[in-house]
Amino acid sequence: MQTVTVSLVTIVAEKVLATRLTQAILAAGATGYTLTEARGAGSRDMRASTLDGENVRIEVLAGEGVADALLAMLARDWFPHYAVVAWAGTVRVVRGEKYAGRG
Amino acid sequence: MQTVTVSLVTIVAEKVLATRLTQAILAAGATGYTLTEARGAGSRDMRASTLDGENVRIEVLAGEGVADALLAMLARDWFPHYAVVAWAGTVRVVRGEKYAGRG
Amino acid sequence: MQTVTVSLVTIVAEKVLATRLTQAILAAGATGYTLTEARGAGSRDMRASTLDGENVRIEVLAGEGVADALLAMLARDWFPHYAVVAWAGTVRVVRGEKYAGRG
Amino acid sequence: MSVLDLAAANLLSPLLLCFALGALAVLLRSDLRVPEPVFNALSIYLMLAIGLKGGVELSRLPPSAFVLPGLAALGLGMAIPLWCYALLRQVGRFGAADAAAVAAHYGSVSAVTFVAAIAYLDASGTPYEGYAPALLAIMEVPGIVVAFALARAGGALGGRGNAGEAVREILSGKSVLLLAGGLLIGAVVGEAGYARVKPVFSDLFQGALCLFLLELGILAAGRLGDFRRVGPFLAGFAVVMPVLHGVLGVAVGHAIGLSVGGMTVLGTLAASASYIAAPAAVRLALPQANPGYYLTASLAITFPFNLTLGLPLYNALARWIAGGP
Amino acid sequence: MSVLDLAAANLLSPLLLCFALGALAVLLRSDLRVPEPVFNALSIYLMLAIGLKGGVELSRLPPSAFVLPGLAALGLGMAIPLWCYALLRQVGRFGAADAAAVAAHYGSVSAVTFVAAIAYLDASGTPYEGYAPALLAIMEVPGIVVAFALARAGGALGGRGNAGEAVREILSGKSVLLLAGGLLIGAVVGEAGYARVKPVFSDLFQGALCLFLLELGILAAGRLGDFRRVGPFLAGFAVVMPVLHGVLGVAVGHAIGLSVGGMTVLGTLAASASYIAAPAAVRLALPQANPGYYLTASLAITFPFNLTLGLPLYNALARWIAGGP
Amino acid sequence: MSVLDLAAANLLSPLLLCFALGALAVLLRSDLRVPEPVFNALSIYLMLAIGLKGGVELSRLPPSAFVLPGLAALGLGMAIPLWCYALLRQVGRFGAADAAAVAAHYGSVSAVTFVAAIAYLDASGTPYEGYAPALLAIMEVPGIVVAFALARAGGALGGRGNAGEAVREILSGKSVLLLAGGLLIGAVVGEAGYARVKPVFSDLFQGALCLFLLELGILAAGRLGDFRRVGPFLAGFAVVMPVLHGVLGVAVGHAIGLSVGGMTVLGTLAASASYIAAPAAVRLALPQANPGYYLTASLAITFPFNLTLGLPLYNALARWIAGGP
Ligand SMILES: Nc1ncnc2c1ncn2[C@@H]1O[C@H](COP(=O)(O)O)[C@@H](O)[C@H]1O
Ligand SMILES: Nc1ncnc2c1ncn2[C@@H]1O[C@H](COP(=O)(O)O)[C@@H](O)[C@H]1O
Ligand SMILES: Nc1ncnc2c1ncn2[C@@H]1O[C@H](COP(=O)(O)O)[C@@H](O)[C@H]1O
Ligand code: NA
Ligand code: NA
Ligand code: NA
Repeated sequence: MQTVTVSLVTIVAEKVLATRLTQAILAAGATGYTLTEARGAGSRDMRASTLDGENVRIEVLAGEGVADALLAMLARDWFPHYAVVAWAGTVRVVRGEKYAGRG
Repeated sequence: MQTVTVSLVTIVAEKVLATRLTQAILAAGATGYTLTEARGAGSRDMRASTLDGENVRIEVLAGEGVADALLAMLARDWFPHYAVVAWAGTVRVVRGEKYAGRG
Repeated sequence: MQTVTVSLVTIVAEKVLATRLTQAILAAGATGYTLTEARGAGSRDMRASTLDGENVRIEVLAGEGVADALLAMLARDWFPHYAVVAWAGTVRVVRGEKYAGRG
Repeated sequence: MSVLDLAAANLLSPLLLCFALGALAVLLRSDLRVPEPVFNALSIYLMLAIGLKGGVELSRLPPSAFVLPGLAALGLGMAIPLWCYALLRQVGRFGAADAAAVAAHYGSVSAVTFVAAIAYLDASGTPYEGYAPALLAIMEVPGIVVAFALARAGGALGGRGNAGEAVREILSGKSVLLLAGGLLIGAVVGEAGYARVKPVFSDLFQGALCLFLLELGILAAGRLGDFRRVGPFLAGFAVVMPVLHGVLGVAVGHAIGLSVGGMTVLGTLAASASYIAAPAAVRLALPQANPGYYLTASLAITFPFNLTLGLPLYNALARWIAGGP
Repeated sequence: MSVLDLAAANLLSPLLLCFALGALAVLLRSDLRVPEPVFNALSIYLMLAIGLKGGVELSRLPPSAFVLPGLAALGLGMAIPLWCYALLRQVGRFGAADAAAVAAHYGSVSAVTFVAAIAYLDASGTPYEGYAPALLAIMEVPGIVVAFALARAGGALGGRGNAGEAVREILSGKSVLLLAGGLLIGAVVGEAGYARVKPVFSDLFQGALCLFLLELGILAAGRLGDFRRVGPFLAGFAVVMPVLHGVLGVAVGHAIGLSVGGMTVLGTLAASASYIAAPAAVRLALPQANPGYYLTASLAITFPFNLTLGLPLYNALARWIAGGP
Repeated sequence: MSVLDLAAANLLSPLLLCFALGALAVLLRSDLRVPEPVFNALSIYLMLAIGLKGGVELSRLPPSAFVLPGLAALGLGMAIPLWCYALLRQVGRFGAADAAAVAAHYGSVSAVTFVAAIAYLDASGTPYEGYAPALLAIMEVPGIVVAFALARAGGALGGRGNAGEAVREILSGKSVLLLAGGLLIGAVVGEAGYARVKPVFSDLFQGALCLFLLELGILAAGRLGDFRRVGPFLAGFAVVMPVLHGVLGVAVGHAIGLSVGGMTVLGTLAASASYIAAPAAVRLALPQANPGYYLTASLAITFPFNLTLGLPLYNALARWIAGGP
């Protein structure tokens, strides 16, 4: 199976941020995302989500450039104030052009 | 901790496909799968799921042979018509024989 | 983007174990976890969860030491009796100190 | 009351206004959504409630009373896809897969449109034949089967698509099962057994339907973005065909001797297009068909049209044909 | 009416038929499922409703009236696991963990079976003691504790299993809490306060139970595949023991002077096997026990048996022992 | 009855006791939770039900009757954040962001506290003005807007925070939409149309509210761990300000000629603090504000205070001011 290597960025954030965060993700050049409902515990645990479910977990397949841009955006705009956690890995996909994005 | 390396294939697909897709996954030689409900946005956004939730996200631990067979099956039978996205990575597990499968 | 490498351990287990398992994860030195509801099929399929949803899927970002400790704990205490599956991978995060934990 | 008066009264019912509120929510980009598990449970409740009530009525009738209407419903369900398919292919210039997909939707029926017709009749005190829910159950699947046969003839079945499996799935799907199961249970327990569950399955019906329609308004309005993709031909089709099918259903109902209420129900069933069972089956059997066509036509155009203008129209027609006021 | 007539009437109630419809859905490989959050909410509702209603009744009685029945229920709950365990080990040749696990289920009780008994009595106009829901609450946990003690004696506790924690969890688990809390609230607010919430907690009860039983039918039928694993001994156990416990419960009820309704309730409680609280506790405390045994026996065999044939049997017995028709 | 008698009767209502049961569940570390989708659906139901009922009442009044009360409600909502902010900054020594965040919560209103006031009045047979739900809708947003303006003046807006967007989101948020939509639908369909959905939207109201309060008790008690973080000043603020606002609301109500019931409602609205709309808006607009302050104060202190002691107090005051017993 011929595959190409792309980045997979996973972001966990307070549910109240979901709409804004997905907009920011697409604005940063990603071509799509997959979102699941989640809950969790962390080291800060400061949130306003009591009444609104808990976290969302968002995965983004993207080229390395867009992936780095995403991490940078998160570190600059979101980490300081919100309960947001993110990580990036490398995966193989069959049709890489789909995720090249605008980054 | 002694571990062995196996493949982890993740598939995101329209919810209406869930039953068929999991059957196809087991038929391709996987020994199991884990499914979570998800939603998302992508570049095609052509789906019939309006009334039936949105996506499912399926993870399959498998040997590299089965993993490649899965990706090939997806590329051949599913990508052309359905809103399906998939990626593969490499992970370590404690008891590898469990996932060797029939591939 | 300057990142550091940490381990990402993913555990899938019967839902009835959720509380206990997350306690054990924090006790093993992890600083947090993210949990999503899941369901699945596997090679054992022996569970008591009929009436209580199905599985949970727990992700833990941790240093390699804690990650190995987690896998060892699972292999010793949980794999023998429960429907538990786990894998570990390597990912990049922006602020690694958050996940160093006590391991 | 004139047709317009009736239409106005219908438009200003809580049911229709909840549907409109849902649509408005989408236009205002509100986050209002009825949570999916609750929406799902509501649809189970509605199907079971329709079935139970119909079953209780059914238990009072001799089986023979049901033969002719059953056959008429079956005939309508199987005939409608034929001309829909032909029209879409020949005049609309759609491919075989898309034409068959749309035909499947219009051959099948919409349970909520049916329920709105019942509520409409109840509100105006018009009686209808007790076996009406059975007609709904009968008309769910055959139109889809016929449309798949047309697709096969047109060479559009194959690949991953699997029409047989798809048909098996809707036959054992929850809506047919709950309707048929409810009918059976209702017929077996009769009036006395039904009395114990009436507070849930009868008294709550209209209110529950309001919440269901709220979410349907959201879903339908969410499809409005696809309006451009649909094109003028299909948009016209989605309004004109319901009217033609409604007229046909009322006429057939008259021919077999149904009451004004029964004619209205049969007209509504014929006019309605499925947007739950058919989309799932079509997605599996005809993956190459574009959901932007069939879902938008049935859910965003035909469904609201029937709900608002169609119902009073079919009812007025039925009263006119019966020689009433 | 003869026992057979009663059994037939019971079988043809909406409750039982909804259970059957759920089972049928599994056999037809339908996708019908009551969504988990709704099923969960239904179980909260049912427990709270049972508790509230019992509490209102309780508030009318002197506390002394409750002492003897409470002790009887406690005694039954604690005694039943003793012979179950012995029988399973000695005759059935089960290991200590499996025997204790099954014993825990039969020592505890099934709330839905209790509720079906109440519905059964209501339908036939048979009165029963108002504190019946308190008996249900009392019998939930002790049998499980005794079974864990037996497992410890048999050397089957240890490793990750933690019986103390497991018992703490069911004691503070939602079913005990809602039952006990409901009883208290009902007793405090009395008839007048209850009137304000009666449309929800009383009028909707039977209908809500129908939907709950629909899903229980699905879950029970889903266990039928494990039937082979269970083996003939355990399958027999799952039918014979409920009958013996039912007889014992009715007899104890008679000895302490309960009414026909009260005897029926106590017999049903003794005969019933837990399939919600006990499985979770057992899974945590006795991980090496096989859920294929205890869940299949209690959910797929004993539960439907009690619902269909057990109830009329225990009731007929109670009427016979009381010298009635 | 004296104020204490009234408070006692209020405390022992099913609503309050269900709230207490939820809180108890947390203290006992029980796993009891109303599943989120169901809780969500309950809140949709409650908002729509409040709106519908209010709309039906509204349809009976001349629009002019509503002008003065509407302006009074608007004025209260906009004024309250002013002194709250000043007090928190000057006396409480809070930063601009935290002060504005708390002020936003007390300027806005709590729908469930409103509903509890209505239930309280209904239980004691006290009539109130039919447009009360419209006052609730009016007071939801303005206080938040004023608080954001204060934050901007204090230099606390900026960065990712976006007050305009946050305000747009609550304006089109589901609670405003359902309230306003319900009012409109109720006014349009009137008594006759409402009758068809009354079994759901009126008869079930109190029972549904019980289940909602059960979960609110769980959520409020879950915040008790943050009690230390709140500090004595904010804890005092969360009890004293509601009383002052309650007195003010009752006085304003008297000044514009409201009935005893109307005064109680306006007092309760002024006294209540939002814990659904405001937290979401504040989290987005003022990310640097600490939820440990504003959520704990409004949800874990002010809400239970108003529910238990506040309501009877504002009602007694209203009766006293009106010269009643
Ligand atoms: N070490 C971790 N591993 C996995 N998820 C985490 C970890 N730490 C935090 N999270 C997730 O991020 C959310 C916010 O974390 P925090 O801001 O640390 O409270 C938590 O609710 C978790 O879902
Ligand atoms: N770049 C991406 N990253 C993560 N998930 C994606 C991406 N693109 C698509 N998806 C997922 O795949 C589904 C179908 O995508 P598509 O077929 O492109 O509409 C979407 O609903 C998403 O859940
Ligand atoms: N090969 C696999 N890939 C992904 N998930 C698996 C796999 N095998 C088992 N699982 C998950 O682990 C759970 C328990 O597996 P088992 O103990 O094998 O029945 C299943 O319900 C699945 O969610
Ligand atoms: Na049709
Ligand atoms: Na028992
Ligand atoms: Na206020």
